Amino acid sequence: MKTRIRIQPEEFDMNAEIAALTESGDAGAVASFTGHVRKEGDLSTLTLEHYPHMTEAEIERLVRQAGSRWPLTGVTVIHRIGSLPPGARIVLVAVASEHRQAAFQACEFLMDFLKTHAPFWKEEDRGGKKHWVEHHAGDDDAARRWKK
Amino acid sequence: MKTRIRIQPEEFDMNAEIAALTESGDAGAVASFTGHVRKEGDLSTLTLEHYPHMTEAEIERLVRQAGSRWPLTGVTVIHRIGSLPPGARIVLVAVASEHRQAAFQACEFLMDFLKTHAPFWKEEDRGGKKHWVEHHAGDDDAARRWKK
Amino acid sequence: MTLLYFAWLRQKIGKSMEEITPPPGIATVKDLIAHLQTLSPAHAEAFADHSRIRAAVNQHHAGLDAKIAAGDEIAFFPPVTGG
Amino acid sequence: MTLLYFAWLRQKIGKSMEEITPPPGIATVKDLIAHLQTLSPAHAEAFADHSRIRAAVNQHHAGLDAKIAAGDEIAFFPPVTGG
Repeated sequence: MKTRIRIQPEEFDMNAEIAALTESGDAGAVASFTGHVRKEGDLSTLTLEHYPHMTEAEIERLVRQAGSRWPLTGVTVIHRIGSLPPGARIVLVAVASEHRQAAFQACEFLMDFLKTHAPFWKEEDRGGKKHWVEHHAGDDDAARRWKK
Repeated sequence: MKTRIRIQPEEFDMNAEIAALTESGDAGAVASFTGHVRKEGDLSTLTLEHYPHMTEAEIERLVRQAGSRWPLTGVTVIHRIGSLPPGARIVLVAVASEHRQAAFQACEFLMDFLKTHAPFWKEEDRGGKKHWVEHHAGDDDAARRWKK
Repeated sequence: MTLLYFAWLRQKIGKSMEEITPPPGIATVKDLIAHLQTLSPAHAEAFADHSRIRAAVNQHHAGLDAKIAAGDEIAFFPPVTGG
Repeated sequence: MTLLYFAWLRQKIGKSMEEITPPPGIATVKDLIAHLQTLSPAHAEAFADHSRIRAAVNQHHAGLDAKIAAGDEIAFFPPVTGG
């Protein structure tokens, strides 16, 4: 399984990322997820902080788990950090497999655990007032359903 | 719900398609699927034929069904036709929603029904010998699970 | 009535489209297939195995028992393989 | 022992990192939090509500009862909000 994990301030190129996952030709299916900064009233920027090294280590652990549950040929996770404007892309999780069900399930699994396990924190700036985004309890439920 | 359905020989630009789905700023989540021509031994090209007009009409019906089942903000379906080389992208289904579970489920639903309902046929050229790809019975089972 | 053929059905029959006026009593897709099998050896071969054929009436998927009428667009094709 | 703080914990405590040598008897994350609360009013406030704090020991998520030892890297942060 080809694994590519990057934490970066820069935008990413989906065409290039999907091409990298399929260039070997063994995957017929790629399921992807992108998370975006929503445009909301007075939201001017969303700033992402993370725990360097642990972030990469934790995502690697999650990707290994996904690879042991589903027959995957490649996984790419890119998470942006720093200040992002409304409309910006925050995260890409792309999963390649011979089978589309495996690709979809592994992609959703990775997103659910990224939301609950990867050490990132979002701070919103709304009209000059900053506050830390609260963890969403629904995300814990989403991650829990994979235990069964 | 913003709907965009295109049947075309040309390659598509995932960055542009995802940006079009999120430019309004109401979607925080986009689940996408791309299907690719696998590189297999002597496979030289895969040629896709379709039923003009019915293809678009059928995909529109499927997208409407998805929109009535999940709270979606936009759906883009692009399916290529004509002769494609190994490694080429065949199809893109991208679904935007405020909620990632809705986006994932609707994307998988659309792929399952595209595989069983959209009038496309694939012909493989293997070392000069052409043959029509057989419908995969597993795809019917995949579509059937959404009836419940 | 306009008939459309796709994929190997088109190849076996040797055309992608034909206009026909079926004889009286042809009320369903199944009746139409039985009639088409009498048109030529190529039609007979193409429609030999019903289980390998799917139909659409006016661009909607239709079963063998679907009703058909003059002016309809009827398409025949193998099970789909897109995506 | 290296301590790391993230998000509002970092802001409340006023630093992202500190090196400490805890007194004897500090065996778990929970013990460490109790000790940290005695270091300054800022620490006391930051660690006031245990339910809002998560920890990692050597870059693995850890519960309050997780064992800790000299030389460990212990991080404290709010529940994560990435993705």
